[in-house]
Amino acid sequence: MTALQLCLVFSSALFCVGLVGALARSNTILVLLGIELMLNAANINFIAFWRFSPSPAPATGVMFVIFSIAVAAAEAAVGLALVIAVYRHQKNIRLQEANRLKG
Amino acid sequence: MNAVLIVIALVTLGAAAVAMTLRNLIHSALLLIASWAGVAAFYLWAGAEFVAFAEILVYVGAVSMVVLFAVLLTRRSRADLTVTPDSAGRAISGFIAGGAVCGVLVGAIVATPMGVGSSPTPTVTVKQIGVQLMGTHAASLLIVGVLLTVALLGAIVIASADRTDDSEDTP
Amino acid sequence: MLGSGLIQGLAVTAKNLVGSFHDPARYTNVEYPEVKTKLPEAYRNFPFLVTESASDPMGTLRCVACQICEKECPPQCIYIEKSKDKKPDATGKMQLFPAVFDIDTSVCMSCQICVEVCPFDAIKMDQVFEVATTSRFEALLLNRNQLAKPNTYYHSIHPTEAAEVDGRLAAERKAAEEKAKAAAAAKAAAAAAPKSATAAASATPPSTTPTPKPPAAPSAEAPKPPTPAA
Amino acid sequence: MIAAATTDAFLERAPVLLRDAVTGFLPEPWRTLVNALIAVGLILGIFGTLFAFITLAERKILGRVQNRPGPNRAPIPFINKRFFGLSQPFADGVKSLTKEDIVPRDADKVLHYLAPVALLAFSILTFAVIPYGRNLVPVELDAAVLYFFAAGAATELAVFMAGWASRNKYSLLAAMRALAQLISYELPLLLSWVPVVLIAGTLSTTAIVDAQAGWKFGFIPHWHVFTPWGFAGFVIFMVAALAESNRSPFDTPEAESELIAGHLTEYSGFKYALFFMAEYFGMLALSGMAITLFLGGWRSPLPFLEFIPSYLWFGGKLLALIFGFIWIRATFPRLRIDQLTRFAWKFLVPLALINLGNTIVWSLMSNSSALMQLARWPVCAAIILVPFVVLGRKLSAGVAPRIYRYA
Repeated sequence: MTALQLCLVFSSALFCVGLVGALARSNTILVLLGIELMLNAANINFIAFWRFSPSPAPATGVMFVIFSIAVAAAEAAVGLALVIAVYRHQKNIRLQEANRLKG
Repeated sequence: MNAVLIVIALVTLGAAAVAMTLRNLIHSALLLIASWAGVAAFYLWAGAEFVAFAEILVYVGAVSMVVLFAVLLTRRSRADLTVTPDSAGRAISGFIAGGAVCGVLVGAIVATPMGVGSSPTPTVTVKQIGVQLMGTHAASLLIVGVLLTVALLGAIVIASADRTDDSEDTP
Repeated sequence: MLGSGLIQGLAVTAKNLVGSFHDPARYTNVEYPEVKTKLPEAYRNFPFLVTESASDPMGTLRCVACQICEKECPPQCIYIEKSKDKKPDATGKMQLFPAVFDIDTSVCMSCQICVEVCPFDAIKMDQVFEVATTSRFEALLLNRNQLAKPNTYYHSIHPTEAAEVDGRLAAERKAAEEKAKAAAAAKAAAAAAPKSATAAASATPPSTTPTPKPPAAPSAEAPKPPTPAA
Repeated sequence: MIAAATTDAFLERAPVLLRDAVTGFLPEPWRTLVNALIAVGLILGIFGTLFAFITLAERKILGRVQNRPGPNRAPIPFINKRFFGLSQPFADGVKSLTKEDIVPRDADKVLHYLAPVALLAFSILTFAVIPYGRNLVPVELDAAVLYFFAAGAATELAVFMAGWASRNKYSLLAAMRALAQLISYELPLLLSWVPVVLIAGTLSTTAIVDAQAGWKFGFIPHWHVFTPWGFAGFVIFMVAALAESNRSPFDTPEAESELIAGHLTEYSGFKYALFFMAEYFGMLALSGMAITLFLGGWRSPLPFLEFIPSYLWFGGKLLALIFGFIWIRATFPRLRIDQLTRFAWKFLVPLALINLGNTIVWSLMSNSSALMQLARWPVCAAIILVPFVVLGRKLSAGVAPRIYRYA
C-alpha cells in the first residue's frame, strides 16, 4: 500500500467514525461533532492529494483546506447556537424530541 | 515515514472512536480535541505547516471552547443516561451504514492504482499562501469572510433569541 | 478620557514603591521578633505584682494579701492565700504577704479593676502581649513568682504613672516617718514627764500601733483617684 | 545585515560558539539532536530559574507597593545569612514538593492529573519560536507567530480541564469563566498582531525582528511600538495578554474573593506549583512575543548601545515587561466577569479592527512623497485616538466617578 493510499484509508476511516457518531448518537452536540469529524476527514483528503500530486506547486489543496476550516468554524458556531436554542426550548438536547415544527 | 503516519492515524482514529462512544460529553469533547490535534499532526507530517497551526488555532482553540460551552450550558437530563431501545436500534443501523460506507471507500481506494507523484515533501510558504489568497482566491476569501460574519451574527441572534434587552456574546 | 484614572492609579502605586525605599513615613515596618516597636505608654494588659527590689522579689512584694482585688475581679481570675506569718514591708512595718497569688491569664480580661482598687499600689498593668504558650492550663496560670516584677520594670513601661506612684509613696513614707518621729518625741516627752507613766503606758499602745498604718490607709485612698487618669 | 561589525562581536556569538565547542565533534544527525536538546534544556533551565525569582520579585514589589518588605526571612542554608530572602523560591519549591497531594474522591482522576501537565506542556511549547538573540531562535518556522498562538490557545483548555475535573462548584464556575474569557480575549489578541504581520509581510519571528532594524534620524529605533498603529497594537496586545495569562486585573477564573481559588481550589502540593509555573511561563512567553512583535525583539534601542549582546537586550526588555505585569497587578482591582467580556467585545475588538485599517492607511501613505510621510503620523494617530475616546466614552457612559464620602 502506498503512502497516499494509507492517507486515504485513514481519512475514510475517520469519515466513517464521524458518520457512525452522527447517525447513532442521540445527543445533538455529539452529532455536530461527528459532522466536524467528517469535514476533517475531507480536509485530510485534500492535503493528501496535494502532498502526493505530481505537481504540488499551486498549493490548491492547502487553499481548499483553509477555506474548509473557515466554513467548519462557521458551521460549529451556528450549530452550537442552534443547540442552545433547542435546549432553551425543550430543556434537553435529545435529537428525537426536536420533532415539532411549532412550539 | 509511513510508520509515523500509521501512528498518527491510529491515535486520531482511536481518540475519535472512543469519543463517539462515551456517555460523558466532556470526555468525548476532550478526546475529540485530541483527535483534532492528531489531524493537525497529520498536516504537519504532510508538510502543510500553516494549515496545521490554523487547525490547532481554530479547532483546539476556538471550536472546542464553543463545544465545551455548549455542553456546560445544556444540562443533561436523566433521559440521556438511559439507553432506550429506539436508540440501540439506531446505533445498530448507524454502525451498519458506517461500516458499509467504510467498506466501499476502502475497497475503492485499495483497488484503484494511484500514480504517486513527487516523493519529496512539497513546500508551501506563508507568503505563497498569502499571495494566492489575495490573488487567485480573492473572491472566495471575500465570500468566506462574509459567510463568517453572517454566521457569527446568526449565531448570536439564535442563541439570544428571547433576550431582547441584553445581547449575549455567544458566537 | 478612558485610562486617565488608570494612569493615576499606577502613579500612586509607583510613588509607594519608590517611597518605601527612602521615606520612613511610608515604610514603618520593623522586623518583629528581633526588633520591637516601643508600645505606647497607655498600652496595658494583664496585671503584675510590683516588688521593691529586683534581687529579692518575694521578700519585697508590696502586696499585703488584703484580697480586695480578689473580691473585685469581675471574671474572678485572682486567687490569694494569706500567709500565716508576717514580714516587714518596705517601710519596715510587719505585714502579711500573699503565700499564694495566682492569676489565670486565660480568664483575665485586662479590665484594670484590680489596679484601681488596690490601696497599696501593689498590682499594676503590664505590657505583655506575647502570651502564647504550649500548654493550655498550667502555663497560662501565673503564680506569684511569675507575676512579681520589680518597680524599675514598672518605671520602664509606664514612666509617668510610676513616677507619680513613687512620689506619692515617698510622701506617705515621709509623713509616716515624721509621724513616728513625732510620736517618738511625744513618747520621749511623756516618758520625761514623771507623773503620767501609767497613763502613758495605757495610751502608747493605741498610739504606736496605728502610727504607720492610719496615715498610710487614708492617704493611699486620697490620691488614688488620679491613678486611673494617669 | 545591519551593523555587521557587531554581528561578529565575540559576546554576540558566544552562545553559539560554546554550543559548537561542546557538540562539534559529534556526527551530523546526532549533532542536530544534541543541539536541540541543549536548546530545550537551556530554555527550561533559564526560564525555570527566571520563574523562581520572578515569584520572589513579584512578592517583594507587591510588598513594597503596599509599604511592607515582602518575604525576606528565608535564609541561605548552612551559612544562615538571609540575603533579603533570596532563597525564598527554593523554600517554596521544597514546601510544595513535600506537601500532601490531595485528589478529591469524586474528582475525574485522569483529567485532574492531566490538567496541570497539559497546561505546563503547552506553555513550554510557546517558547520554541521566540528569537532570544541574534542567532538564538530555537526553531525557525515559516508560520512561527501562528504556531505561538496556536500553542497558547490550548492553555485555557487545560484550565477548563482542571476546573471540570475537580468536581467542585467553584472550580466549575472558574472553568466557565476561563472559557468566556478566552473566547473574548483571543480575538483582540490575534487582531492586535495582524498589523505587524501586514507591515513586516511575514509570519516568521526572525523576519519580524529584522523588519524593525535601523534607526530614524539615528536615534529613534524602527520598532513598531513607535508608530501610532504599533503603539495601539502593543497596548491592545498587552491588555489581552493580561487576560490570556489570567493575571490581575483579569484573574476572574481564580478570583479568590469570589471563587476561593477557582480552578486551583482542589489542587495542592506540586500540582499547584505546576499551575503557578505555567501561569508565569505563559506570562513570560507572551511578553517575549510582545517584545518580538512590537519592541524590536533583541535589538538595542540606540546605535551606540549595540556593544551589549542582543540576548541581554531581550532579557532586559522581558524583565521590564514583567515588571509592568506586576505593577498592574499591584494597582488595579479585579474586573467583574460581565465588565470583562464587555470590555473585550465593545472596546478592544472594535479598536483592534480600526487599528488594522489604520495600518493599511499607514502603509499606503508610506510610498508617497515626503509630505505624505510626515502627514501620516497625525492622520494615523487621529484614526486610532478618536475611536479610542469615543468608545471609551460609550464604555464608561452611565458610570459616574465614584465619590468616596466616608473614606
